[in-house]
Amino acid sequence: MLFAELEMPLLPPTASEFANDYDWLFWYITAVITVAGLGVYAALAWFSWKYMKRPGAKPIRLLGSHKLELIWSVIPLLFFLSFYAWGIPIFNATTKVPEGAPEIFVVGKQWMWKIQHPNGVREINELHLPVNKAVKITGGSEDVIHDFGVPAFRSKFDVVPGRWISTWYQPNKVGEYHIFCDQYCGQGHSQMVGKVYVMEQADYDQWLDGVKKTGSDNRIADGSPAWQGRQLFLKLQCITCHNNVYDADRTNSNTSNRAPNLEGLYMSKVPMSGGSYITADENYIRESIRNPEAKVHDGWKPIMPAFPQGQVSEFELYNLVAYIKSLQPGDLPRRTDQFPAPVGAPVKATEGGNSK
Amino acid sequence: MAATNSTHDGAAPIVAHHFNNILQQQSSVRFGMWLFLATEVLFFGGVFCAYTVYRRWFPLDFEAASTALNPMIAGINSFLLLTSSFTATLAIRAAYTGNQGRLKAMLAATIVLGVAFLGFKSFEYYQDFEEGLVPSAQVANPDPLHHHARGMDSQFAHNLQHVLEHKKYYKDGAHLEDVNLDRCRLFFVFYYGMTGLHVIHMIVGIGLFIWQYILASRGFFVPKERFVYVEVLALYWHFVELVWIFLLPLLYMTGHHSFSDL
Amino acid sequence: MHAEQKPIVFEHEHAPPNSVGVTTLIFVIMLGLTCMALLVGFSDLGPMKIYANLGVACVQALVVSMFSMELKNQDKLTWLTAAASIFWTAILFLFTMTDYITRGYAAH
Amino acid sequence: MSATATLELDYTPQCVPPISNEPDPTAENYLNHSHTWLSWLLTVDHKRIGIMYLVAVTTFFVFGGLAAMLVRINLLTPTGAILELDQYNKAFTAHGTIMLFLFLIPVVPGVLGNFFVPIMIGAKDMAFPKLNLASFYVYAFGAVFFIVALLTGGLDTGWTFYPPYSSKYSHTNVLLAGTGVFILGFSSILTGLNIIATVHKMRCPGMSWGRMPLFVWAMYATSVIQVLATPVLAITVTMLAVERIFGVGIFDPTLQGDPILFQHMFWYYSHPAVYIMLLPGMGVINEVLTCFSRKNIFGYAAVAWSTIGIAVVGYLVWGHHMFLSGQGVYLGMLFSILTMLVAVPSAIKVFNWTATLYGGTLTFQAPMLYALGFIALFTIGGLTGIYLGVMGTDIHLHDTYFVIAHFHFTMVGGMMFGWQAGLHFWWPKMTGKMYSDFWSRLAAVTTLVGFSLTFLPQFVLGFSGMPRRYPYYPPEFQMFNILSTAGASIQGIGYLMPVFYLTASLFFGKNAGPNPWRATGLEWQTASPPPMHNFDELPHVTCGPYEYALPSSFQLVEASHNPDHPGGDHPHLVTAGDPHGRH
Ligand code: HEA
Ligand code: HEA
Ligand code: HEC
Ligand code: CUA
Ligand SMILES: [Cu+2]
Repeated sequence: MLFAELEMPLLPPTASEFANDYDWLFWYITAVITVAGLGVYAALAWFSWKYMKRPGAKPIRLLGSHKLELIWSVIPLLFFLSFYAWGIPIFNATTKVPEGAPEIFVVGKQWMWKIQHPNGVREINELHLPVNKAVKITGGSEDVIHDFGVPAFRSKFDVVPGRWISTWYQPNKVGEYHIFCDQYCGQGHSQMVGKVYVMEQADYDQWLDGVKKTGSDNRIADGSPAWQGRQLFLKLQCITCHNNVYDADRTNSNTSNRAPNLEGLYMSKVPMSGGSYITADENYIRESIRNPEAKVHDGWKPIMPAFPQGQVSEFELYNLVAYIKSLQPGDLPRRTDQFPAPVGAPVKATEGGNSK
Repeated sequence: MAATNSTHDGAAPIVAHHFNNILQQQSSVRFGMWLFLATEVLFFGGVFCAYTVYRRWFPLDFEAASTALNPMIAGINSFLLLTSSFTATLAIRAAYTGNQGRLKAMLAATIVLGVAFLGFKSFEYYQDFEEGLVPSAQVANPDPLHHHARGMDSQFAHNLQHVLEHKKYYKDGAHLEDVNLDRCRLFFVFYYGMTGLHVIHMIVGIGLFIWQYILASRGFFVPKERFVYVEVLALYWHFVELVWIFLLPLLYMTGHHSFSDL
Repeated sequence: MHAEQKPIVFEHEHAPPNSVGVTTLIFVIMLGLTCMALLVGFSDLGPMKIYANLGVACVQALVVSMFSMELKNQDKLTWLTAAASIFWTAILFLFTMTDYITRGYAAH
Repeated sequence: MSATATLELDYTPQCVPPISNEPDPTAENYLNHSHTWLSWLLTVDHKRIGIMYLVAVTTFFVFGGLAAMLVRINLLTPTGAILELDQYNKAFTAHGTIMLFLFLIPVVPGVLGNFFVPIMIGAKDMAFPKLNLASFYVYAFGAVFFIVALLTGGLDTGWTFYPPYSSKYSHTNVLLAGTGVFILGFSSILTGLNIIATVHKMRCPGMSWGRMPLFVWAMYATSVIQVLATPVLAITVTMLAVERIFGVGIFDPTLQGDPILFQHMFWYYSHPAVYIMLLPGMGVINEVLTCFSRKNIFGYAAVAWSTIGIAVVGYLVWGHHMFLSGQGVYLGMLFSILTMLVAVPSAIKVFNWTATLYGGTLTFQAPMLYALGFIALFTIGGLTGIYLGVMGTDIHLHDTYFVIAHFHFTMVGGMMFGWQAGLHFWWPKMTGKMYSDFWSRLAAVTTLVGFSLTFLPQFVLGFSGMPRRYPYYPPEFQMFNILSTAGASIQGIGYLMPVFYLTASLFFGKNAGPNPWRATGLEWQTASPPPMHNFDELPHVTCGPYEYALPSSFQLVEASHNPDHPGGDHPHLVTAGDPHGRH
């Protein structure tokens, strides 16, 4: 009964290159401290036996030895520093995402994981990955702090509301692995778990075909975050301000009358009102949509409305950012382009726009 | 043992049973107060640290919100507190030289000045409430497409805007539009929180001064050795002043003020 | 009593509290500094204002702690206490602010 | 190196037969000089206050332990054996908060610190006796808030109170508990303040820093942490409460706040606080080890300074709890390397303790067994802390059972064993009675076995990835959880036994006499239980605290007693040098 399933492996599975690197460090530390610990134990045991009170025994008056003390503070320190020195590259490896790794977006929400693939496929509490391909994982939260942990990849990072944090993995072993939420997040914390399925490329493609049936047509780009972001960009009427209608008053030709043209924005240096510059990375663009007043592009009035969570979910936000990131000069739809009428958007939404 | 161990009125001994002499007792009492003030530094340090984080993140918003405060009252209060510190120090001297009349007068003056500070402070709070500068939790505007999403239609925002217009905030070339409501709200949280903590410390201090005044009337300080109790209370009072010295620039003077507003 | 067995010495008198004259002098100085604080507070120095403000405040704080609180007359222990409180507050500020300043950078 | 030192302590080295075990039964002491309830409740005697703390913390330990048993029993099956999800969350939160705020932080400072620091430095009382009583009542008051919070709906935030969960999402008594934490914090501050002032101002003649027992050093360092760190916790929970009550966004990202700021300020207190929870235990170990091996401590100065080192450097490492929280990576590196530094003083202590045994004459009564248990278990606890302090390895281990095992090894294996060692060591002094040798040794061994069985499997669980605060877990983790629960039950018995034999000793125990262990500390030179003002005359110290191993030529000669001139005509002994070469 109870013990029927008690098949407990002593060690967690390793399913990525990083997990192996990690384990080397882990076992190195283990080896050193085992030796050190056993040394202490042996000395304790030996002294306890040897100097146990015996008739006629007299203790010696020994006050200490600076030399010994120096030895046993410097040697441990050197070992500790070696752990540290090895630990830094291991940690930094998790922040150094390989070029071109496709990005998977993970949203934590009490109490589930919502996951979106680069092609727009979404899953809940499951993550399918092809083997031997590096993927970037970016996480955001809709409520409290969570933590997306996959022990088999020795990977873990907090998913904090209000910002995005990224890491990456390259699975190297086909199999099924746990996803745990590792940051306490309330009642269902222990049920905020899932599975990573690492598959052979062929199986993965097959799986993808299976879930993609719902897509509108067969183009791979369809349903990609950027594609969905474009829809949103039109639907949410961003285009009414961020467009290519040039303003005669403005000397800068590459801009509309109301708001900065967003083409080529990603990773460019943006002047802030106040005089500083900021690099327009994902978190900047994200913040510009959630809280436009946070950092205001110099020379523009901060008239852009904020889009809080009720308006634009964390996923939609991600997709908008993906779209903006993809914009190269000339990519913005023209303001006069046909665009779908915003679903349920109040008429006043275009207030001050072309209806005027 | 050392020191006289009898009091004027024959009540409790000057040197408590567990001390060997008066100097040990005095220096323990003094040290105890300094240690307590060290904890107070850390206590205020915590909230100052949080303030600094956000001040650095949102300088414009904090400046705008601060502009809405009343620097006049703060200035008057600075002088009141400064003077009360002065009288508190004189009280130590009076106790040390055994001048009971002067001691009582100085304690009373400190109390009066402290209460006056609180009076102005309450008036200021009252004004703030009247102007509606109370950070409220409600985001009045859930629909950003419809309205301006920075929630400028919320009561707090209206009030803030109103006050700032009144203060001719715009004339400095600043725009209320540059300002984020949530951050102004954050400023006001710190404003009420920090001044509130300071006020609580003032009230405690005034209570202790009143107590010492009563003790003084009963002749407790006739043995001059007991001046040290006045001294440590004055130490505490100086610390309260120290806190105010930093609240003034961080909360009130951070905004845009000019003499012509007065 | 043996020379090397000195107990903690409580024989020396502590310096007497500030005289009326000194106290008044401190008061006048502080009045001046407060006027200066207000002057700075009411002028337009742009982004430098906060530093000017805090600069004046620090001078005031120095006067209060050194002279009003008579830190200058206290023993080493009191200095240590005061220094410890400043030092530990500085730790809190330093490390916390380091986070906010460097958070944007990823290590490579 | 051949200075002359006088040895005046009326202690009994090896070679001298123990002092009579029959104290004068009519002698007045702190226990029997008055008997009314009020004489206890309004006492300003540090010894009675210590006893009141003893009663209070023991009660809370039982509650905290029962909550731990709920947690452990629930983890017997992968889907929660007895509790609902939210009940489990309340159970582990109750366990963590009670154990830390109501038990472990006050336990040694409140009981042993209060009782023994003044005696060990030859003072008649704490510097501020009324404040001392006040801090006990502040503690009791804070505890009331806590108990009310836990009984009326509980608390489910974990002891770490992270927002935005605690500020916006939890429906439990965060405010009440937060108020409790705030108040308890002040009790802790006041106790610390009192001890610091006492150590600085109340030492008896001759009690130089270099002659202070290391327990006093440890209590001093602990108090420094309490005084300088706790206020930050107080202000932090205040801000949390403001956020929760008024719905403003100090730590709420949707209102422009930053949740990580809370973590910084919380750990600014809570990392140093783990040393509040450890240093007193380490202090006890010095006293016990030297006494039961009849040796000087190996390297007094190193042990004393490492205590201070831990207290100071302990402030610089708080971010190692936040490696994965999204704090700046460079800041993480800084915290990581500072964490490596803070481990060194602990290493020095472990090695110096071990070396203290060398060449001694060891006996293994209960206090010694607990002390050896401390060293063994703390070594594991500390060394596993290193994995967590290394940024690279923390990635996988953060918030798993590895962390749980780490801190139980340090807090239970360390401090709890240190507390037990101290309690058993000083029990005869506090009560005047000796407890059963057999049962106390059995209890020590039972606790050690139960403890290891409870927490060693958790390392395996943690490395395998089992997250903490999980009532449900994948079935493959079950076996180790069962082992752990089994161990916890044995451990529970180990804690239960002292309750019986110590209580029994009060009624049936032999009179212990003033110095049953023939120890050297000042506290052993006065009667058991100590008289009202600790000493009949002002003690006068002339040598270091651990002179157990003086050659037999140092036999004490009967001293002619001259109460008017305590330093006077006591026997002079020539030693190899002043043991610690300083005053
Ligand atoms: C008494 C309490 C106590 C003590 C003393 C310690 C001591 C240490 N702790 Fe621990 N810790 C906690 C209580 C404690 N901790 C608690 C309660 C938590 C969890 C909080 C929570 O999230 O709820 C925690 C969590 C915790 C973390 C965060 C883990 C995470 O959440 O990811 C880290 C990370 O660095 C850490 C590190 C350390 C280190 C490096 C020490 C060092 O001080 C240890 C130093 C000691 C030694 C190193 C042993 C002796 C040395 C030797 C014998 C030398 C050996 C020689 C060689 C190796 C050559 N601890
Ligand atoms: C002083 C600190 C202290 C102490 C002594 C203990 C003692 C114990 N702890 Fe504690 N623990 C913490 C501090 C402490 N813990 C903290 C801070 C946390 C983190 C909380 C959080 O995440 O917020 C934690 C979390 C924690 C967890 C993780 C919960 C989770 O994350 O899901 C577990 C699980 O096994 C656990 C188990 C135990 C056990 C079995 C004991 C045993 O040692 C207890 C033994 C004691 C008794 C059993 C009671 C006394 C005996 C009797 C009354 C006799 C009758 C009983 C029997 C015969 C069984 N603790
Ligand atoms: C009412 C007009 C308006 C609308 C609608 C609008 N914006 Fe903006 N946006 C602006 C203005 C003006 C700025 C420049 C000032 C600033 O940085 O806040 C801006 C700035 C930005 C920036 C930062 C670019 C930079 O150069 O700093 C991004 C990204 C952005 N908007 C995205 C969006 C998206 C996505 C939408 C729709 C969901 C949107 N905007 C809708 C007016 C608008
Ligand atoms: Cu989500 Cu824990
Ligand atoms: Cu820590």
